[in-house]
Amino acid sequence: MIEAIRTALIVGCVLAALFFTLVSTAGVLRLPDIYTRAHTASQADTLGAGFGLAAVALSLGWETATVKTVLLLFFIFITNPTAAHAISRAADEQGIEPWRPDDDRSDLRLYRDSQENGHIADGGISADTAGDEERQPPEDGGTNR
Amino acid sequence: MSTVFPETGDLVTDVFLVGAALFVLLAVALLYRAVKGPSTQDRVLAVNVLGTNTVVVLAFLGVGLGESSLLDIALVYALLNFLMAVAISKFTVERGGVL
Amino acid sequence: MISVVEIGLFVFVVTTALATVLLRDVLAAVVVFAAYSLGMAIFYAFLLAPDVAMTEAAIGAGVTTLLMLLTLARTVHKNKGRFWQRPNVPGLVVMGALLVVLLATVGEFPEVGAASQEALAWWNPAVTQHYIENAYDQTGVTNAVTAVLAGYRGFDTFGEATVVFAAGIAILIVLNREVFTGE
Amino acid sequence: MSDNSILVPVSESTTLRQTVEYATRLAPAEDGPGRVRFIYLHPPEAAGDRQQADSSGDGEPTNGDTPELLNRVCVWAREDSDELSESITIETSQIGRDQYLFGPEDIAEALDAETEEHGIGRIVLDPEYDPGIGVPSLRPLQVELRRVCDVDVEEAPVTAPARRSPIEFGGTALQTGAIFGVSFLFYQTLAGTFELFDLVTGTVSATMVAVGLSQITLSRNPTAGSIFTLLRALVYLPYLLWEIVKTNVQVSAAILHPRLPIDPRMTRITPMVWGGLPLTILANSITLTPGTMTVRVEGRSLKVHTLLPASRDGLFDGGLERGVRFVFFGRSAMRIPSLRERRSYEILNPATDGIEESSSPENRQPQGGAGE
Amino acid sequence: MSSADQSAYVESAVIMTTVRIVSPFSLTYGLFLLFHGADSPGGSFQGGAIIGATILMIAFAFGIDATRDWLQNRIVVALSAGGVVMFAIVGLVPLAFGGSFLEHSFFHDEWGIKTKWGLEAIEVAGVGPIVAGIVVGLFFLIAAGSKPTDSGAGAVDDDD
Repeated sequence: MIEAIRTALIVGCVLAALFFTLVSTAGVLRLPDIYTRAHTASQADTLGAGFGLAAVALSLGWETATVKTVLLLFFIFITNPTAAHAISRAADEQGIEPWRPDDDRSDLRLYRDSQENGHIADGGISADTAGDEERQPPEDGGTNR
Repeated sequence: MSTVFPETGDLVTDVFLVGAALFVLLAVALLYRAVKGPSTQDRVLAVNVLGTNTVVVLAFLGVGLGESSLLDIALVYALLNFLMAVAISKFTVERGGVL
Repeated sequence: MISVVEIGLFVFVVTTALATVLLRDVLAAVVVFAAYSLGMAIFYAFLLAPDVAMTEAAIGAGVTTLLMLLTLARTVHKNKGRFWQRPNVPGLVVMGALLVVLLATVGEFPEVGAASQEALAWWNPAVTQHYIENAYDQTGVTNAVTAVLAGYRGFDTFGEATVVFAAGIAILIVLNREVFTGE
Repeated sequence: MSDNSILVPVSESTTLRQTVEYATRLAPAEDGPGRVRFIYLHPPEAAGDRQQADSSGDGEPTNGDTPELLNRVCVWAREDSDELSESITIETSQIGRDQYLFGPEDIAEALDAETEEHGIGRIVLDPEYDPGIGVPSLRPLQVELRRVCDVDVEEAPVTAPARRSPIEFGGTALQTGAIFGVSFLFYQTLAGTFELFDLVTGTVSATMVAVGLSQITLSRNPTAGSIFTLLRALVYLPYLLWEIVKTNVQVSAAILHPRLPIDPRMTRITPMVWGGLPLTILANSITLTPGTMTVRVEGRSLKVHTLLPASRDGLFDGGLERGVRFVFFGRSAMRIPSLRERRSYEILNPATDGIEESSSPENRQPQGGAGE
Repeated sequence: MSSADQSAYVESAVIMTTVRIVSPFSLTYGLFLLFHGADSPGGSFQGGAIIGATILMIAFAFGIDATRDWLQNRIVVALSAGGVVMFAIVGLVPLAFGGSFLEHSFFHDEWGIKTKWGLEAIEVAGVGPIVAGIVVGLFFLIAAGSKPTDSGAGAVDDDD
C-alpha cells in the first residue's frame, strides 16, 4: 500500500516536473522579449527542477544520495534566480528595451531598434546577429504573437 | 564505485527513463532559442535553462540506470551553471572593460 | 525508452555542434558551445562513464566558456553581417570524407555491453584485461580509472601534468607580464 | 575653494591613522592656515533609528552624539599638527543620519554637497575606506567622485601593507568557525560514511575553506540577533514557497494560454528595507516569485520587471517586503505601510493609452533602461 | 558605457550574495573530489578544475583585480609549479630507496604503506594543484589584458 502511494507520488512529481519544464520551454520559445523570457527561465524551471528532484528523492528513500538531492535543489533555488537576474541586468545595462503590449514589433526588430537608437554602445561585442535580412530563419515572426 | 540503488520496482525506473527522454526532447526544443537569439542574453538564458534541465536529466538517469554517481555530476552543474550567466552579465556590461 | 534518450541527445549534440561551427557571431558560437558541452556530459553519463562526464561538467560549465569569453573580450570586433557563416567547401569535402571513413568503422563495433567471446576480445586486449582483473587488488583503490591514471600509467600522467604545466607557463609567458613581476 | 582645505571621509580601517597623518601634513599652505574636515558616514543600517534626526554635528567634535571614531581621528590630527607646529583647523561632520546613503552615487553626491557647502578644495580618500554599504565600494566611489565633484580626489599614499582589495584571508574566530562547520558538514554529507579518512580529509578541506573564504562569505560577525533572524527566516520561508507555487500557476496559465495574455511592465519600487543583506534577500525573493524579476538594484530602489497585472499588484501590495522586514527587523517593522499605501512605486514604461497611472513623485526616468 | 559621465559600475549585490553562499560549497566539493579520486568518479583533475572555477566565480563577483590582490600571483604559480614538484617527489622517493620511478607498490613492500596512498598523493598534491593553478593563472592573465587602458576604450581611469 505504502509502496503504491509512493509510486503514485513519484509519478505525480515527474509529471509536474515535466509540466513546469514544458511551461518554461514554451515560455522561452514564445514570449516576446528577453525580460519576459527570463521570468520563465528562472521560475517555472526552478519549480520543474524542484518537482523532478523531489521525485528522485522520493524514489531513493532515506539514503545519503537523498541528501544530495536536497542539496541539488538548494543550489538550484539559489543560483537560478541569480542567473536570471544577471541576464536581465546585462540586457538592461545594454539598453535593450522591454517589450510592451502595445508594441507589435518582433523581438528581433525590438533588439535592432534598441541598437539603432544608440542604446547599445559602440565598440560593443554584443551579438549583432540582426544584420542579415535575406538569411534570417523563416520562423522569424514566430515569437511575435 | 557505483552503488546500486535500493529496489524501487521496474515501473519507477521506467518512469524516470521516460521522464529523462522527455526532458531531453524539451532540451532539443530549447535549442531553437539558443541558436536564434537574437541577443546574446537570449542565448545565455536558453543555455541556463538547458543547464537546469541537465541537472534533472542526470538525476533521473541516476535513478533510472541505478548509478548514484550521476548525482555528483549533477551537483557540479547545480553549483557552476550560473557562472556563465554572471560572466555574460559582466561581459556585456563592461564590454571586457572591467572584466 | 533508452533509444529516445539516445536519439534526442544525438540530435541535440549534432545541432549544437553544427550551430557552433556555422554561427557567424563568435560570442553566440561560444554560448552554443556551452550547450554542446551540456549534451556531451549527459551522453557520457548515459554511457556510464561518470569520470568523463564529470570532467566535461567541471570544465565545460566552469572554465572553457569563461576563458573563451575573456579571450573574446580581448579580440573580437564588431560583427555586422550575416547570421550564418558560409561553409568552406574544401573543408566540407574533407570533413565529409572523414565522416564516411569513420562511419564505415562503426558497423564493425560489437553491441554495447555484448558479452560474447569475440566482443570481449575486441575491446579487452590483454593490457585492458590485466587492468580490469588486477587493478583493485594491486592498487587498493575502487575507481579503476584512477588506478590506471595514477598507478599503471603514472609515467604518462606525469608527462601529461608536465605538459599541462609547461603549456600553461608558456601561454603565461607569451601573454606576458604581471604574473611573474608579481604585480 | 582653496587647495588647503581637505575633506577626509573616515571609517574604521587599518590605514586610517596614516591617512589622517597624510591629510594633516598636506593641509598647511602658504596662504593661510590649512583646514581638514573629517566626515563620518553613518551606514544605512545604523540610520534606522532616526528618531533624533539632529544631524548638525557641524563643528562640534565633542558633541555627545559624535561617533567615537571621529573623536579619535581629531585627537590623532591634533597630535600630528602639533608635531608639525603648523596651525590647522580641524573640523568634523557626519552625514547619513537623516538620509539613507546607498551605493557610491549617493555617497559621492553627499560628499559633493559637503565640499560645496564648506568650500573644500580636495578630497583625500583612505585607500581602505569603507562606508559600510556592503559592497566593494572604494573604486566605484572614486570614479563617482571624479564624475560628480569638481575638486581634486586623491588616495592617500599610505605605506601600510597594500591591501587594496576588500577580500582577505582569514576572519574572526566566529566567522571562521561558522564556515568551518558548514563546510565540514557538507563534506561529510557528500562522503556519506563517517570513516576516519573522511573525517581527516574533511577537517583539512574545511580548514582550507574556512581560512580562504570566511571573509568572503560572512562580511560581519554573526551575533545573537542573527539567530533570531534565522528563526524568523524559517517562518518566512514557507510563506515564500507558497507565494512561489501560487504565482507560478498564474504565470504558467498565462504562458500556455493561446493568446499569451501578458502585460509586461518595467517598474521601480523603493521598499522600506535597509541595508545590503535585507535588500538582497528582498531582491532575490522578488526574482524567485514568478511574474516579478529584479533587474537592477540601484541604491535603495529596485528595478523590477513584472509579467502580469496580477503579479504587479502582488508586488505593490508588498507582501514580500513585509516578510523581509519581519525577518530582519522584527514584528514591529511589519506595520510600516505597504508600497501601495506609500505610493513609492512607479511604472517606468506605462501603456501609451494611460490606463496605468504613474504615481511616484520622483519620476526619474520615463523610459526604463533607455538612459542607463 | 565607458564615457566619462557614465555611472560607476557597481557589482550587483544579488550576484555577490549568491557567490558568497555558493563559493564555500563549491570549494569544499572541489576538495572532496580531490581527496576521493580513488573511490568515486571524478578525481584530481575535476577537483582542480572546480577549485579553479570557484576562484573564477569569486573574481566575477568581487572584481578581478580585487581577487588578484587577494590571491597573489605568487600563490597561483606556486600551486602549479609545486604540483609538478610534488608529483616528481612522490615518484622519486622509491627511486631514492632502490625502487623504480613511481613504483607505488614499493611503499607497501618496504614500509607497509598502502599502495593507495601513493596514488592519493599524486592526485591530491600533484595533478589537482597543477590544474587549479593553471586555470586560475590563465584566467588572471587573459583578464589582465582586457583593462580599458589596454583596449583604449576607457575613460574610467583606474577602475578595474
